[in-house]
Amino acid sequence: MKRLVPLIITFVVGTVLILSVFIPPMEGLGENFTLFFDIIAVFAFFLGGGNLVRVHFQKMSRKSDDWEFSIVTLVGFFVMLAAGLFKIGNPGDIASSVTADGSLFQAIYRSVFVPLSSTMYALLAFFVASASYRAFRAKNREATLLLVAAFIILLGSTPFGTMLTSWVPESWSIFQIPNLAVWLMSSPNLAGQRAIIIGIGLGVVSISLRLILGLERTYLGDDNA
Amino acid sequence: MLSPLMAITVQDIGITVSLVFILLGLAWLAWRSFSGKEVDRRIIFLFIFFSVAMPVIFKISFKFKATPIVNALYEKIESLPNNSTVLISYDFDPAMAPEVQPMADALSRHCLSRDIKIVYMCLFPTGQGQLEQTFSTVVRNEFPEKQDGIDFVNLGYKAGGEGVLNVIVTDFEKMFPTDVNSVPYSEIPIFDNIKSCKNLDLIISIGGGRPGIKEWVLFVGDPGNIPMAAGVAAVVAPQLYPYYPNQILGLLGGVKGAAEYENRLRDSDPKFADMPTPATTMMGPQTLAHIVVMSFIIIGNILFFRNRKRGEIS
Amino acid sequence: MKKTSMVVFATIASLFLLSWIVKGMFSEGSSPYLDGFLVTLAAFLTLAIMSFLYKDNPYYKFAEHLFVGVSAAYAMCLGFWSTIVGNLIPRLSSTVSDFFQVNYIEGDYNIFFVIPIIFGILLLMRLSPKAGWLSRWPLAFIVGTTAGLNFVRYLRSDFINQINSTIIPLLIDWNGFGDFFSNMNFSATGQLVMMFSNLVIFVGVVCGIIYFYFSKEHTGWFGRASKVGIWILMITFGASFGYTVMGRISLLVGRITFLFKDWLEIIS
Amino acid sequence: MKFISIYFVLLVSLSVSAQTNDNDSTSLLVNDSLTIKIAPPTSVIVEDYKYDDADNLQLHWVPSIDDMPQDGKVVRYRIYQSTNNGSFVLVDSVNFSVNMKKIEGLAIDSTYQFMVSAVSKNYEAKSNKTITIQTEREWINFNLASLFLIALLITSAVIYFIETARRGKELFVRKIAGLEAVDEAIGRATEMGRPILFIPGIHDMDDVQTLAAITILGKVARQVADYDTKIRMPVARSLVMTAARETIKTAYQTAGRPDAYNDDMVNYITDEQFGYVAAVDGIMVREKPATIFLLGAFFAESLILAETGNSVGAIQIAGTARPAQLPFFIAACDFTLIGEELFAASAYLSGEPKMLGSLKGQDVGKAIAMGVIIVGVISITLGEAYGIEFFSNITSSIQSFFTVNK
Repeated sequence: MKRLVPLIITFVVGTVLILSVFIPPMEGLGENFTLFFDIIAVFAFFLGGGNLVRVHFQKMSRKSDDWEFSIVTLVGFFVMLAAGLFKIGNPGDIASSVTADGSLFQAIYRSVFVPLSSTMYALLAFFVASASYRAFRAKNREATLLLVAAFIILLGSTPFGTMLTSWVPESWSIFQIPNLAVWLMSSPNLAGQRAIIIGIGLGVVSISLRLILGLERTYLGDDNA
Repeated sequence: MLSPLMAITVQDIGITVSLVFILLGLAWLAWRSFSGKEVDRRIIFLFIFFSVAMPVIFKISFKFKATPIVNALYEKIESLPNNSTVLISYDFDPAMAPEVQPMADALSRHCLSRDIKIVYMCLFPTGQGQLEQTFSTVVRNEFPEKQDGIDFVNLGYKAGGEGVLNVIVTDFEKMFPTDVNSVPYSEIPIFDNIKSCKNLDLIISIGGGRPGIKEWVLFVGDPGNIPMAAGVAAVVAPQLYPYYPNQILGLLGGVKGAAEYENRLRDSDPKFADMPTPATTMMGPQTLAHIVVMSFIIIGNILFFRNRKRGEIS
Repeated sequence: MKKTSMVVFATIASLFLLSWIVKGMFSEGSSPYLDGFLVTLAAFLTLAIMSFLYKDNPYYKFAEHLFVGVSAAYAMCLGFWSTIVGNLIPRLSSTVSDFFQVNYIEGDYNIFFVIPIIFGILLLMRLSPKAGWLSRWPLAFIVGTTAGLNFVRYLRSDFINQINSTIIPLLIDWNGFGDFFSNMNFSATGQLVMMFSNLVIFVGVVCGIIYFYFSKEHTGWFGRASKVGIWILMITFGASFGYTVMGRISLLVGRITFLFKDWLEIIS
Repeated sequence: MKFISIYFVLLVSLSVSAQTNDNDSTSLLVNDSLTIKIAPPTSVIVEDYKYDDADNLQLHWVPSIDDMPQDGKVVRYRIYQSTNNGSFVLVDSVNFSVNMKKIEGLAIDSTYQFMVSAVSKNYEAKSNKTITIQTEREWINFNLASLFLIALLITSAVIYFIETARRGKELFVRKIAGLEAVDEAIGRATEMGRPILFIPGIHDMDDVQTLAAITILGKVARQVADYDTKIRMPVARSLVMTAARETIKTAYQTAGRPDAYNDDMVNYITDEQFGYVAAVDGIMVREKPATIFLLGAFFAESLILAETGNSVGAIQIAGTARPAQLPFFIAACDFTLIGEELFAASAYLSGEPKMLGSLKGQDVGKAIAMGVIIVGVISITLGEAYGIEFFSNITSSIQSFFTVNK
C-alpha cells in the first residue's frame, strides 16, 4: 500500500501526459493534470514554510547552536507572511495585486529581500577574483585550453580587446579579438554545449522512463520512513 | 566655456586615478607573490572592491557594437508590424536583476515605442516584484498614454514552472482567468484575438535560472512553433547557443548583451538619445574588473610555472 | 571579547541610526523617515552579508537567517494569491470567489479540482511524523507529471531538434576549388571562416558525443576522436567561465551602485 | 433581396470592426476620389485543421492582386465567420501578404462558414463565402509520427538493456580517468597521515547526482576502511547524513573492522548554502585534508570550495553534472568527472542493472545521433555543393523525419 499507490499514480500521470501529446482528444486531460500539478506546487511552498517553522522551533526548544538566530528567521517569516496574506498597507482593495507599490509586502521585498539575495550572489565576484589568483592554473593541456578560451572571451568583452587588435586588416578580421570571441561562442561553444545537451537530454528521457515504469523508486525513500 | 572642460577633466582624473590604483595594486601583488609571501585573501577582496567601486564613482563608460545574436532580436522587433503582441516573461529574481533588468526595460521601451502590445508574466515569484520596477520606471513613467489592458497587460506570477507553460501553449485563460488586478481575461482587450501562446508574434523570456528560457523553448517555442528570444544572465548564456538560431532567434547574454542592445536602440532613433542606459554604465566597472581578473590569472600562472620549475630542479 | 563585540555593536548601531536620521532629514517625499529607514535597512543588510568576506560573524548570520524566513514567506504569499485565489477558488465555490472578488468559472468538471486540494493536504502530512508516508502520493503525482512532461519535450528539443540543427553543409557557396583558393581570406564573415565554423560544429558535436559514449573503449581512432571531443568541451567550459566571471562582477557592480547611489548618494 | 442582406451584413460587420482595435476603418465610403480601391482576395478555402480535438479549422486564400508590399495599398485582411448559418461576424484580422489563418476555439457540433476581405485605408473588398463546414476530430496526431518512433526506439533500448543486465549479463562500460585517480588519492592521504574530505554537494537524496556521489562514496569508504585512513564528511541535508553513515558503516563491516567505524565521520552542518560553505571552509583550513572529493550537485559554492581546497594543497577529485560549475572544477581541481561521467562512474561502481541498462540505452541514442549527423552532413554537403540529386533526396528525407512540429 505504501509503495504500490504512489507507483500507480506516477505511472498513470506520466503515461497520460505522454499520450496527450500524440492523441489530440487527450490534450484537455493533459492540461488539467498539469493544472493540478501547478496547484500542488503551491502546497509545496506551504510545506517549505511549514518545515521552516518546525525546524526553527525545534532549534529554539533544543537550544542548539545559534538558536537565537532562529528567532530572526521566524520573525522575518511571520511578518512577511502577514504583510502578504492580509495585504497590509496595500493601496487597492482585496482584488488588487499583492505586489502593488506602496504595500508593506513590496516595501519589505525592496528593502530586505532584494539587498539580501543580490548581495549573497554579489559575494561570488570576490570569490571569482580570489580563485583566479589562487586556483585557476594551467595544470594540464585541458585546463590550459580552458583558460585560453576564457581569456579570449573576457578580453573580447572589453574595449581593450578591440584596441589590441584593431590593426588587423579586414581580410584577417577573424583574428580580431572581439570577432574571435563571437566565433568561440557560436562555433566551438555551440558544438560542445550541443553535445552536452544531447547527452543530458537522453539522460532525462531515460530517467523519466524509469520513474514512470517504477524502476526508479529512490524518491519514495525507504519503507520504514 | 568652462563646463565642457570641467566635465572632461573630472572624467580624466577618474580614469587616471582608477587605472593608477589598479596598476599599482597589481604590481604590489605581483611583487609580493614573486617574493614568495602569502597574500591574504581579504586583501584581494578589498582590492577587487575598490577596482569596481572607483569606476562606479567616476562613471567610466564605453560604447558597444551589437553582435549578430543581439542584433537579431533587435531586427525582429523592428520587423514586427504595429499592433503585434509580444509576451515578455520575467523569470528572474533580484539576484540576477543587475544583469537582466536593463534588458527587460530596454525591450519594453522598444516594443511600446513601436506600438507593439506587451503581455507581461513571470515564472519566478520574485519576477512579480521586478515587474513592478519596470512598470514604475518605464511603462507608467515614459509611456503615460499607454493603457493597461489595451497596450499592455500584467498577468503576474503563477506557480508550477513548466506546468504553467504546458497549459498556456494551448490555453491562456485556463491558466490566467484574470490578470494581476483580478480583471477577467475576457474583459481584457489585448486578448480579443489571443487564445494561446500560438497567437503571439514573439515571446521573450528574461531570466537565468530554472524555470527559464530553456523551459520556454521546450514547452512552448518548439511544440507551438512560436518565435522565441531571450535575455539571460551571463552564467547561462553559453548553454543556450545550441538553440540559436532555429529555436531561439536572438539572445542577449549578460550585462554586455544588455549594453549592446541599449546602444543599438539609442543609435537607431534620436528619441532614445536620452534614455537611461544602466547596462552601458555598468560596463565601465565591468571592464576594469575583467582586466584585474585576467591579471590575477596571469600572475597566478606565472607563479605556478615558476614554482613547478623549481620543484623539478630540486 | 564580550566587551569588544558590545563596542562594535554600539558603533554599528549608532552609525546606522545616524544614517537613518540624516536620510530622513534630507529625503523628499510623503514619508521621508520611512523612506530613510528602508534605504538604511537595505544598506545595513547589504553590508552585513558582505561582512562574511572578512569572516563568519553574527551580523552575517542575522542577515542570512532573515533572508531564509522572508524568502519562504514571499513565495508562499505569491503562490496563495496567484494560484490558490487565482486558479483554484474560482473553480470551486462562487461564495468564496465573491469574497476574494474573483470571477467564478462555471464548468462541468470543476468537481475534479478537489483532487489537487486533497493531494496538497496530503503533501503537508509530511510535517507529521506518523502520517508522513501519505505525502508520497502527491510526491508521486509531482514526479509523474515532471517525468511525463519532460520525456517528450527533452526528446524533441534537446535530441531531435539538436540533431536536425547539426545537419549543416561543410561547403558554403561552393564553386569549385579554383574559386575557393582565389577568393580565400580570413574575414570574420568570409567563406573560409563560415565553412570552418560549420566544420567545427560538425566535428565538435560528433566528437563531444563520442567523449560521452561509454560502451566502447577509447582507443585507436575512437580514442583520438574522444580527445578532440574533450578539447571542444574545454573550450566550451572556458567560454562558460568567461561569461560567469562577467556575470558575477555585474552583480557586484549592482550592489556597489546601490550603496553609492541610493544610500550614500555620492553619485547621481 | 439577398444583395441587400449582404450589404446589411457588411455594414454591421464594419460597425463591429470600428469598435475593435484596428484604427483604419472609420472613413469608409466617404470620399470617392480618395478611396483606394482594391480587389478582394480570391479562392478562399476552408478545411479541417489536421490532428486536433475538433476545435480548429484552417483557412487559405489567394491574396488580393493589389497586395504588393511596396505600395501598401492593402493594409490587412479581415476574417468573418458565420456560425450555424447565423450572420457573419468579424473574428480576426491578419496583416497584408498573409494568406492563411488557423481559426481556433470552435465547437464540434456547429457548422461554420467564412469570408475574407481585403482592407485598404478606406475601402474593403470582400471575397465570396466559403462552403459550410464542420470540424473533425482525429485520434492520432500523425504529424508527430517520427517523434513517436524515436521515443519508442529509445524506450525499448533502455528497457532491453536493463533486462539484459538483470539477467546477469555483463555490460561493458569504458574506463573513466577520474576513477583511476581515486586509489592514488586515497593512498596519498594514507601516506601523509592526513584525513580525506568527502563533500556530496548541497542537494538532497532526490537528486541523481547525490545518489551517484553516495555510490562512489561506497568505493572510497571500502579503501579507507582497508587502509585505516581518516575520513570526514560534512553534509548539508539530514537524509544525506543517514545514507552516508549507512554506506560507510557497511564498508567498514565488509572490511571486517566494524569497531573502527563511528558516527562522527559524517556530520550534518546546515541546509543553508553559504552557512554550509563557511563551515566546510573552516574544516578545510583547520584539518588540511590531503584529499578532497567534491562529487554531487554544486552551485555557486563550487568555486569557493575548490579554491580553498586548492589553497591547502589537497588533491581534489571533483564531479558534477551542472555545466555552469564544471569550469571551476576543471581549473581548480586535479581530476574532474564531467557531466555524465559522474553517472557512468557510479553505474560502473555499483553494477546496478537499472543504471547500467540506462547508460547503455542512452548510448544507443548517442549512436543514432552520431550516425544521422554524419550521414546528414555528408549528404547535405555533396547535395548542395555539387547539386547531386541523390544526396539532396537523402538530406530532405532525413530533415523531414527529424522535423517535429505540431
